[in-house]
Amino acid sequence: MSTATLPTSNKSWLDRLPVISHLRMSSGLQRGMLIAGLTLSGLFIITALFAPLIAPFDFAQSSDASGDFPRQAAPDSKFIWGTTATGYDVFSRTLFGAQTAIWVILAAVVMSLFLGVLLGLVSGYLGGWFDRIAVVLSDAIYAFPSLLLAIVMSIVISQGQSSLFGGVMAAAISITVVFIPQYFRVVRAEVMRLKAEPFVESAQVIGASPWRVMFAHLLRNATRTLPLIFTLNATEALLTLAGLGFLGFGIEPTSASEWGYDLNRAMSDATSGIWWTGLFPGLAIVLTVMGLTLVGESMNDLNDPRLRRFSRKKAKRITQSGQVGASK
Amino acid sequence: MTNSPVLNPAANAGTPEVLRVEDLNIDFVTDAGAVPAVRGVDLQVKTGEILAIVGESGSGKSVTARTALGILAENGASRGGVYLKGKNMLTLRGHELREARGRDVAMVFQEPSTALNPVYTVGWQIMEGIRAHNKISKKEAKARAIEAMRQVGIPDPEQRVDYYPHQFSGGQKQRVVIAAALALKPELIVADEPTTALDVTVQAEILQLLRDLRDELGTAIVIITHNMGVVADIADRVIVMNQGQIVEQAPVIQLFEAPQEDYTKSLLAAVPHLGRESASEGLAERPHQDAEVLVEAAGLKVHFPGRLGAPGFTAVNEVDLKIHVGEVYGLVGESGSGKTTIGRSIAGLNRITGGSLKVLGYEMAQFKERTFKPLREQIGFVFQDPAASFNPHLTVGECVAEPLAVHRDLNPPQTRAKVAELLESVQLPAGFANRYPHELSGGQRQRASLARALALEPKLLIADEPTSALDVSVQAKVLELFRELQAELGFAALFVSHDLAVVDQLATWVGVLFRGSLLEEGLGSKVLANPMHEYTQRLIASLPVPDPREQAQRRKLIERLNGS
Amino acid sequence: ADSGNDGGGNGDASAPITLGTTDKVTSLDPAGSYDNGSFMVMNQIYPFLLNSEPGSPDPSMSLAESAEFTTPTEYTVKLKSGLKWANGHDLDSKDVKFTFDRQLKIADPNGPSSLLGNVESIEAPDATTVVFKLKVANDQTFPQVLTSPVGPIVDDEVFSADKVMDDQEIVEAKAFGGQYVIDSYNKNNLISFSANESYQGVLGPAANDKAAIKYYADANNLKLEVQEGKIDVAWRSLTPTDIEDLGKDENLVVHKGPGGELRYIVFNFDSMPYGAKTDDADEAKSLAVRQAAAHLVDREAIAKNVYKDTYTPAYSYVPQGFTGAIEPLKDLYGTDGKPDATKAKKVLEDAGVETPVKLALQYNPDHYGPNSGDEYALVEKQLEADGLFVVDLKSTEWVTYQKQRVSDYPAYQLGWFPDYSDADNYLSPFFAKDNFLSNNYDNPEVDKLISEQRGMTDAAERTKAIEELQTMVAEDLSTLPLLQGAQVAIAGKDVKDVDKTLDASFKFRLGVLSK
Amino acid sequence: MTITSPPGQEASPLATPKPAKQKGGGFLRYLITRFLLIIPTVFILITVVFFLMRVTGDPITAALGGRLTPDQLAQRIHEAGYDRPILIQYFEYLGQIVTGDLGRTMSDNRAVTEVLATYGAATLELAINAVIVALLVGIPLGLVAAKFRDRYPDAVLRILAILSYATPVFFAGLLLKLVFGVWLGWLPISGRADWQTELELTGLQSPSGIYWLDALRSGNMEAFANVTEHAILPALALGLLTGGVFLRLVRTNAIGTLGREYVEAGRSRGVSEYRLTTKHAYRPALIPIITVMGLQIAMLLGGAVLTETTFEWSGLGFKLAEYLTARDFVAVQGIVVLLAIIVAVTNFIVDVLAALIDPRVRY
Ligand SMILES: Nc1ncnc2c1ncn2[C@@H]1O[C@H](COP(=O)(O)OP(=O)(O)OP(=O)(O)O)[C@@H](O)[C@H]1O
Ligand SMILES: Nc1ncnc2c1ncn2[C@@H]1O[C@H](COP(=O)(O)OP(=O)(O)OP(=O)(O)O)[C@@H](O)[C@H]1O
Ligand SMILES: [Mg+2]
Ligand SMILES: [Mg+2]
Ligand code: NI
Repeated sequence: MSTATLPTSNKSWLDRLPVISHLRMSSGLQRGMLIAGLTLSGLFIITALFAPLIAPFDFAQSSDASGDFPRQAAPDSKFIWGTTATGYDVFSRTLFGAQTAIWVILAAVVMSLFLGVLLGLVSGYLGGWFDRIAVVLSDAIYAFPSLLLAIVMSIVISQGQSSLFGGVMAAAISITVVFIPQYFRVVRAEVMRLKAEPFVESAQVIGASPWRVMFAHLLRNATRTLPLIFTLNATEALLTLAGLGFLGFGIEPTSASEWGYDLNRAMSDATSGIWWTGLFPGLAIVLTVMGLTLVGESMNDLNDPRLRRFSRKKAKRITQSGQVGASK
Repeated sequence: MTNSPVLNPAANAGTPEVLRVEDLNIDFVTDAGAVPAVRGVDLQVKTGEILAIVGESGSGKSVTARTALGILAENGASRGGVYLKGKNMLTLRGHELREARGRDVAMVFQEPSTALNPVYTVGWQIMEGIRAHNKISKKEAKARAIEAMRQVGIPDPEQRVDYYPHQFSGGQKQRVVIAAALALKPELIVADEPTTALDVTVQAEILQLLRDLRDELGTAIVIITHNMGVVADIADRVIVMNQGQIVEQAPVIQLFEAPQEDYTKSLLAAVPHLGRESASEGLAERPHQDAEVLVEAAGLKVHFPGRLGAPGFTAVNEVDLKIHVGEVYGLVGESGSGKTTIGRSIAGLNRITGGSLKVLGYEMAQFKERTFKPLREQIGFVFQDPAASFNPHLTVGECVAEPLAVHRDLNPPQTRAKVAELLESVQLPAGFANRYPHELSGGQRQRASLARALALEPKLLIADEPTSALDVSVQAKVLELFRELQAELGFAALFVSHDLAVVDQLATWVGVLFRGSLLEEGLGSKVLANPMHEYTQRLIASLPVPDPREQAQRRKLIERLNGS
Repeated sequence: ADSGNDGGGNGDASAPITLGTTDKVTSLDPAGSYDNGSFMVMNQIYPFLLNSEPGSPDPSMSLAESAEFTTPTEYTVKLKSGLKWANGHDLDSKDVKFTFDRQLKIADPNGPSSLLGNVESIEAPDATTVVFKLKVANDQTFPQVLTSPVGPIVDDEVFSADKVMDDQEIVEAKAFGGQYVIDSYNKNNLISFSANESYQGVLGPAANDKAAIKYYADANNLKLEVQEGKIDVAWRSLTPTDIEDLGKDENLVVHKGPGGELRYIVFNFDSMPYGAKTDDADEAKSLAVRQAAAHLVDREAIAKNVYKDTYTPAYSYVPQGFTGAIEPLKDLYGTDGKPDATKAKKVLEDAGVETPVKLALQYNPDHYGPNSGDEYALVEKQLEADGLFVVDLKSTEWVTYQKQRVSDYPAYQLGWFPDYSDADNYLSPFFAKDNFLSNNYDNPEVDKLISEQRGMTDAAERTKAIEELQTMVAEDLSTLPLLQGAQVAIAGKDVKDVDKTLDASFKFRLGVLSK
Repeated sequence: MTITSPPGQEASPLATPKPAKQKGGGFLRYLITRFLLIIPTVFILITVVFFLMRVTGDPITAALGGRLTPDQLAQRIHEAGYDRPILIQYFEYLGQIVTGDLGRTMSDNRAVTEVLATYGAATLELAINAVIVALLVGIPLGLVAAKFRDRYPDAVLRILAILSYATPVFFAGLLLKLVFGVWLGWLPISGRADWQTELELTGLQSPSGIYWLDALRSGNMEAFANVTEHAILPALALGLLTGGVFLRLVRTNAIGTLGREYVEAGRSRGVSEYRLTTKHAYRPALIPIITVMGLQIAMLLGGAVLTETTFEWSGLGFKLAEYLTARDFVAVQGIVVLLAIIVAVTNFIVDVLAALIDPRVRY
């Protein structure tokens, strides 16, 4: 895309927020998908925020006043999604899993966003040997299977420690390292494109310093597509976290609840006919990733005029109702 | 062929009509709500007639014309009737619609490079249309494709039929597109700005081709353009559109000589006319030639290296020129001749690779951003596309204040006052400072851009096609403003344009650039009236003037030139 | 290569037996590996001087005709005569001397050469005689050492004297002398065996002509394949859930045997609460803390809830089934093996320990099976149940764990699998001075008795000493034993004699199985 | 992405440009330049992984079952040379690699090159199977979705594509295993073949390691059937994941090209919508698709780790996870070197392919 779609700023700030503005301009099936995505993502965020309130038990609780919890009990009225081999309540663990996931996603994406954007900006604008090295490095990392890199990173970072913060940070940092090249590439490419745009050149001919050009002019323009990458990366972060957990490089069950780890532990349950320990964390991953992906994809479609779509029906309806003359 | 449009028999009544549009209304749904694009349009096209539709950007020309093919964007809805040989293209569906497309009506697009699929050979694309309508063998289809290519004047069509689009020049690509349209011998060709993307010299050839087609095959042509010169050159009848409605319809001579509507009159008045209002009218020698030299190029060379081992490209080659204090230097030349590159080199946006270029005494061969920076406040720059030259996230006020922020140490109220003053000088209300660039019209944006360039009262202004993105009426106003400001502030300017008439209006001293070399220099009136170089002659002859009678004369001239 | 896989053929000795396992092979060279997976294969393909017959943990003569202490520091082994390797080479005393010299010379970091710590030199005076010169006299564990991972005898004409051999080279040279030879070797994926005609050891000819070992990375897949009958026996590391589930399958039989694996909590006497290097060091209080913990842990609950009884409660330092094993902790702590909070409270109060006691406890999630997390979550709960302890539970991955456990962890999980089936192997590595635990436990009496019992030639006397040792350590609580592992094999109904090999020698012998 | 024709001679009145065949000597030069770019990528990855792995701890501590005192441990690390300055070890390693010697694995004492050959073939087989599934699923369905965009077929396909992406391979694997392996009992759930078949195939003369190829060569149809049975679930799990990505990719790019003027031009010539989709939109869309697919190879390899682990497909990814746990950095580095080369070479091939497909690229 070479023409920027400009924000229509005579609308209220609320309407200009990324997601809301997208919702307003969507229609038909596209709107349906966006709404489905928003609902799932909203559910995920609410669950994460209020897990301690909603969940009947703690994530690593295997007994209460009335005694030890049953093990691998099928869903019933007390344990609505059953219990695990350790006697943890699957429902509570699944809810708390959202909390862990969101921490990791936020930490990872925010860190990689910050570093990736900064590096991309400087590297793309200033060029030179720094740029060349950064590009080769990021290309190499980008090309390498991200999960493997995350595993190596998680070993390096955590040195095997398991505390909640340590575990979450280790996972987050491993994912960060993997993602930096993505932001770097996007921002750098955008900066390279914008560098040739007349408005940047007009700042240059005025004599603005490189820093001024980068931060006053390029930053906002180059980060236009980031909300989209943000959601897409959030899904990737979640999947990477689950992959780490599944392979046993993640967070321990007593420090936090993590879906991938629970799924791993549920493998043998599932083949023994105990379906509930694996199904719910698995579904949680699937639905969350779907929700975020739907939001991301819809935003992508709506951002790109080539992909944005108005139904002919709607056009017909409007012409026929004659409301056209009224609108400005 | 010398038949004048006036005498064209097709223009007479009685010939069968190919296309009839009745009460056409089209609306689009967009983010901002519904957009009415066409309102109650009625028109007819007869066999062998060339109908020109003119009007400013967004007036609904393209949308109207495309309905003749039954093409309408997904978000559009139409009412009314578009009858092509009696069939209503608005209601035709599926197979019948496909039958009509190509066979009865064909389309020629503005950008030949995007209208051709880059990954297939041109022959494939021409044949495809043929085979979609006729059950014939590949070989036969190919023969017909070659024939069509020959018809549009592509040399060696037997070989070139297997070339890919990128292997053709822009003009040839447009010929291929026309060949594809011709292949099925349709009765109507819709040509949407078929020459806008081309240089004037090529434009003249394409227009000639269209005219020949009409004469030889009797094809009706609807040509859309906003160039009045093109209209004068080719049209039999003209429709003027404004805001989705037809303002006026008339035979071409009548329209130019006796326009009825005010809108048409103002439109015609705004069109620059070569040789009228020349800035160097009556001058005998170069004014300001004794004044201080601001820019001096000697043997200037700019070479762009190729990528991944590809050969590079020399955009500017051995150019010598001088710009004196207070002088407006006009630089003309066709696309890719290096005009912009020279302008950018002066502003330090390009490195020069050879020769010498002194800007305000600074040798650009030893360019260092740090040492050049102090000089920047004496140089202003106006870009071609005003929309792109403003940071979309800053208000107009902030953009205009940018040079002040960099070079002057003003407090906010002072800045605000200065910005208001600047906006006023370009005749914009001070309140515009708080708007965002996209909330201004094109002309207003270009004024703001001028304000920014002049904020530090530069000695030198570089204006790179500052009006080519604007509609003629707007262009006229901006040019007028430019002239006034130049007279008032007395800055020297390098004025770059491919429009000879515009350059002549503004610049006293004009240079003609061709493939990176400066062919000739001189007083505007001299160079344009009496070109020395053959290329310049051809350039000027190719430029259609907005006057049908005069243009008919000029066409003879060009034919003679071509014949020689 | 058409293996005898043409269906039917029930009951005939040539029906191949397939064993599935998750225990990987590090190296087929005895000098290059020291782990269960490798040793299991070695047991099938290499001869031993002494080996344990199915059903017994005690060494019997295998290649040896006789083996005894001819002087207190000389252990003399006489070989049977006319022994051959599968490749036709002679198997004589030169091979034996070569084998042990080589172990000592290579001393590979991954190898078991440390087990030969007591060997000064080896001599081969004639073709059938080998003399081991020992540093410590009358070492009663030495015969056991010869059955241990350091014991497989290798072919001196094939093996290199100073380098660990590549598995493939060994297979190609057919340097086998055990019950089986390897026909095809696809490392850690599939090994196929056929019976070794020339084997003359104590195990006798294999009950089947052909056998195979298929390797799995994931116990769950192992479980599914045995369930589907694709393999005959599933061996080790199935999860408790899997075992329970397979037990319900009527085509399968769950076989359990005694286990040599012991799991315990190690206390660091310096850094544990009131430890010698803490600010408020107090030996009595620190002992009280350990005792209170011993009173509080509910081993039965752990065994049942976490391991579904695939582990049994351990009340001793020597696993049950070993000569000399007693259960001193059952009497000393809790009530009848059950936790007893009142006793715990009392012992703390008596020592004047402030409650709750803060205890930092570490476990490892990746070395002792995936259930460690559950196990220690339960331990934490049990210790905290009555408000006497506040446990700070953490886990660390194995590599870091190993580095840090000695210096950084006040109390931590550890497991032990014996090198050979002698009670000493559970005592000296832990409670002698400067043991590998390095937990600063130092009881001179214990130390003295440990070195004495090794040299006791009178078996009854030695058993008594071992019993006494267990009680002494149980009082000091250098470590707190929790569980003893059982050996579990799941086999198809048609597989015979699985139980025969599940004995306290912990050697899985393919050769006894048949269909 | 905008594909603009490269700057060059545009129309000129004085001389008609001589469009000549552009390919020729320049292409070789392009090939070589592009090929040389592989080297830094591989080098960087080796370096990064080398240093990362050394930080993670040494393999000796990892391998020993906690039986040694700290002093003994230190002694053994010293003997193995892992306490020397890291730079010396690094250059030593580089020197080794250059001679083609990747060392021996520490945890199971095998030549790394042998490990790569054995397991590389398995991964290759899985990757081929998965890519076939992915292409079969992704491209036609992507075109269908683009054609019917924002109508029901599109919505359904997109949801399916997103679902396939959102479902982690191991969860999909679990479900597939449960349904087809445990409940229906139709397909085997782990391994690359039954052990009998495997025995036979590895016993062949110079086996390629790609089982279906070996089975075909041996002419044993039973073995071939067995191998195929085993390949289905892993290929589906990984292929569907990748297929979902391909579908979205094809859809987006096809929509992009469907909106282009040349498609409109085709339409104006009366070309049918089917042909517009399959010919006009598809080919140009293929160029960016191929480029992005090249990048997907990295994702595929990442997915292979999980797929191989779930289905016990003894390939490189499976081994890599094992060696990582064992901190066997000699093995890990070896595998990484190979993966890096694979990725770099794939991207090279993809670039060359894209250049060949796109007639506009001039060399
Ligand atoms: N697909 C579309 N969606 C929304 N609005 C559209 C669409 N196509 C055209 N319009 C609007 O319809 C009006 C007429 O457009 P049209 O393309 O016919 O203008 P035009 O006269 O051809 O202008 P130009 O000279 O710039 O080509 C414009 O306001 C334009 O913005
Ligand atoms: N950065 C660049 N790299 C390579 N070639 C370039 C670059 N900038 C310009 N060129 C080439 O140099 C030539 C001159 O370009 P320039 O922009 O100066 O032309 P122009 O006369 O301004 O044309 P137009 O009227 O189309 O604006 C063109 O052929 C162009 O393709
Ligand atoms: Mg138009
Ligand atoms: Mg230009
Ligand atoms: Ni673009």
